[in-house]
Amino acid sequence: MASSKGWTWFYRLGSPRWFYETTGRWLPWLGAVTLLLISIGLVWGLGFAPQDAKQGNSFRIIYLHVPVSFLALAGYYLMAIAGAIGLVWRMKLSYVVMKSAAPIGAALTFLALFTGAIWGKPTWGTYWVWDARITSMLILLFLYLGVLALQYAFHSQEAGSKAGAILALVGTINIPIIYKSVDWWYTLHQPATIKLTSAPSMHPDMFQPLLVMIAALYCFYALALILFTRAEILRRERDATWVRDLALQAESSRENE
Amino acid sequence: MNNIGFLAYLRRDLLLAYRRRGEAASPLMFFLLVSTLIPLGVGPDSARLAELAPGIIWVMALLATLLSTEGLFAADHQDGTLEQMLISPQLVVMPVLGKVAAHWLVTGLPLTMVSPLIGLMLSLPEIAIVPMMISLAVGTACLSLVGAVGAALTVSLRKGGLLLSIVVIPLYTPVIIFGSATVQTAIDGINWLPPLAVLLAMLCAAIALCPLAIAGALRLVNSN
Amino acid sequence: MPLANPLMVDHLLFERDDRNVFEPINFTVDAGDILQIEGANGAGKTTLMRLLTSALQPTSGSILYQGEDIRRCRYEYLANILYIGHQSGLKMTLTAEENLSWMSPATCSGDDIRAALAEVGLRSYEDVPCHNLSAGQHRRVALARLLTSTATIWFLDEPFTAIDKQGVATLEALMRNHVDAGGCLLLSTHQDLALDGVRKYCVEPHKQRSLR
Amino acid sequence: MHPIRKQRLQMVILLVVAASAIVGLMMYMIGQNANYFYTPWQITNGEAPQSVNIRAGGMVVDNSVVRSPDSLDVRFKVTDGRAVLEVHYGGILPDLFAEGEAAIASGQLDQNLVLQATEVLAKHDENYTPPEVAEAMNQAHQQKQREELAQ
Repeated sequence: MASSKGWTWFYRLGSPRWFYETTGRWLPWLGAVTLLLISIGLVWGLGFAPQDAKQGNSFRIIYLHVPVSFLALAGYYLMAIAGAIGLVWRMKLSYVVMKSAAPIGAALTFLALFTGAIWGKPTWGTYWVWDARITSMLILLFLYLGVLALQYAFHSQEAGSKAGAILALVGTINIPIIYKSVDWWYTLHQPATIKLTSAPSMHPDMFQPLLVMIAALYCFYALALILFTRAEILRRERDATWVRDLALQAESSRENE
Repeated sequence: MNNIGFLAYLRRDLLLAYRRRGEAASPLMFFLLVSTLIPLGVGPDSARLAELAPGIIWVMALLATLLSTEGLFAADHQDGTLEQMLISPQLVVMPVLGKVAAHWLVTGLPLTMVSPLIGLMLSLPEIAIVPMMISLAVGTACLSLVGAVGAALTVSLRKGGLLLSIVVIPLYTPVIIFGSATVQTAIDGINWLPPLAVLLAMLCAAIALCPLAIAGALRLVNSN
Repeated sequence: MPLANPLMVDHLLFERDDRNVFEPINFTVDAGDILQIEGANGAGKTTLMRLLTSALQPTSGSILYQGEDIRRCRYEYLANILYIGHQSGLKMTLTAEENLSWMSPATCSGDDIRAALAEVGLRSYEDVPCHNLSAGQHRRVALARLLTSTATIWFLDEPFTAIDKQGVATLEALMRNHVDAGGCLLLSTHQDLALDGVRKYCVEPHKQRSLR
Repeated sequence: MHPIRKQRLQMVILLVVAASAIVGLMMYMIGQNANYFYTPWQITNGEAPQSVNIRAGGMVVDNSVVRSPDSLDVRFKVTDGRAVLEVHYGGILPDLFAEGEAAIASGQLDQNLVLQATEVLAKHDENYTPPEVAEAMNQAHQQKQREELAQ
């Protein structure tokens, strides 16, 4: 299949079976790490990190809001890139990843909006503001839902995947435009706390648990994506021999118990 | 090798619209009718209507364009002309642009022309009439282009209309923000050229990028 | 006009939703050939036609035009083919003449178009909107493209549908003229042609699901 | 020229023209004050239009907040360090609104260059600090001021 040796890994990555078997080995470790990080992060952030001088305890929702918002946006780009890989290299696995990323991303975006609204009430005095970030997050949610709906609207799986990929790609251009278009009016939302170019504008005691939570959410995202993808692979390949063998194995091991 | 390109498709789609004048005029009628409902719903207070006018006019223009976008490629898909277009030797981008241009001439432009009438009914200040018309002309062209991407993606679906709106409305948001901002700033008596400049920039981007997305979408929809 | 080695199909496969549609397809077409594509309903005749016209992309295998893959000489290939599918490609609100002139090369004059319509038995129907014509007449308008086109390779998917006996004879004469002039023709039909020298190729539906 | 290459060239020209038009238009846009956000300094200079919805903001001046005893009306001043703007507001202020903190008011300027606000929002900054640290910083700041006064 591969023309040169250097690309074999790339094509192997495209094989759903290879993905299923390899990630099966990672899953327990990833699950354990996720659980550990989330519990450390939550206990540290909610219980031990100091209060904020102005906002008091209400700022603690940052430990959920910021990581979730991070991943909601990153997840969209991951979905669009997976779609683009599918369109260009016709790799089946990347469409499966794209399809799995959509519901996870939509849920995270909703959570980001929800936690943001809860946080907005005590700090800004309102649940909702038509500000650049909030509005573009809302549109992001709609885009996720559009990609989801479009994928399921086609009888043919392939057509649905391709249509979803094109919509996701158009959305990647649109998200910054929407952001800028609302940002044009003066924005209420604070600038990003974590900047790549300068030191964080947050006290280290508060910042460290946030970092833990971000790492935790990344692991959680990876875990969720792998689980969704595995389920989708089994669904799509239900007629393939390796899936049948897998099912028979599982059945016989259950009988042996 | 067929007689295919921008002008051929523009001319054909205009001729088709002319043959079905009644159907082609329905987005315009929709625009007029629904806009008259607003004063009946909100109340005839002219100060309040003037305040809402930019938003109302823009939302109605958006909906009217959206309604007419659904059929942009549907007929071509059913009668096989879409397939002929896709297997023509030329790049698909030019015929696509021709079709979208025809769509704008049939919906966006008439909508722009009658908008002063609605402005009058909603007691839009006179200074805002010209900015409104310019912004509508530019903005509806954007809407036609972006809507065509959605129409191409949903062309093969039997109930594509509702899905089309779900797919397209998020993409429409920047246009409506700057479109109504142009009218609003004109009402406020401030320089209304900056939002219009952004609208124009978005039109340029849409002209350059949307036909590529449309061509890709049509190809994939046709390949199943 | 005769082309050397106009079309060669090599081990062509197409998957739809991970399922191969037909067994691998291999054939060659030379100048002056008529290839009749046969196969049961659902065997993939139309799919094959659409692959050959580049409306679909093959999963594997290749289609060679004059020895070159059509993906590499796309323009030359597509400029030299004519495809008439199930759907006639007619706009019902346009007249027969408008439809034909829109679909014909820019070099075609109004007289050429009227002559072509007369040839397929539609004299005096030029100004009639297509929705006032019968199904067979729609087919005839579409087939009039055969007369205005300059393409060498014709792909006709079920061209005889809804056409009466006399029309079939006219069409067969058209095909004969085309291949005699060095063109080639691929058509899918269940009808036996009254032409000699027709080769047949049978499309076999794929027998079992591909296992990976 | 090969027809396909000609068309590709047309496409490239289209893209280049579109890109340069976008750049030009955005340059023009950025050259204008498109925010309708004005600082108190700009307002006192007469740069902001009157009877038009604008936004203005700055630090709320210490001891400037005057609440009406029998209604929600409140007056306060905001500053950008160079000029002071008076704001009138008739609604409930957000919890984070405080003297010495940043606030943004939107509304219209009257003839006396007082902003009649229809909305006041507290802008909370991106700095998060524990109260002890904030207290310490505050004390250090006051200490420094006292030292400066003593000199």
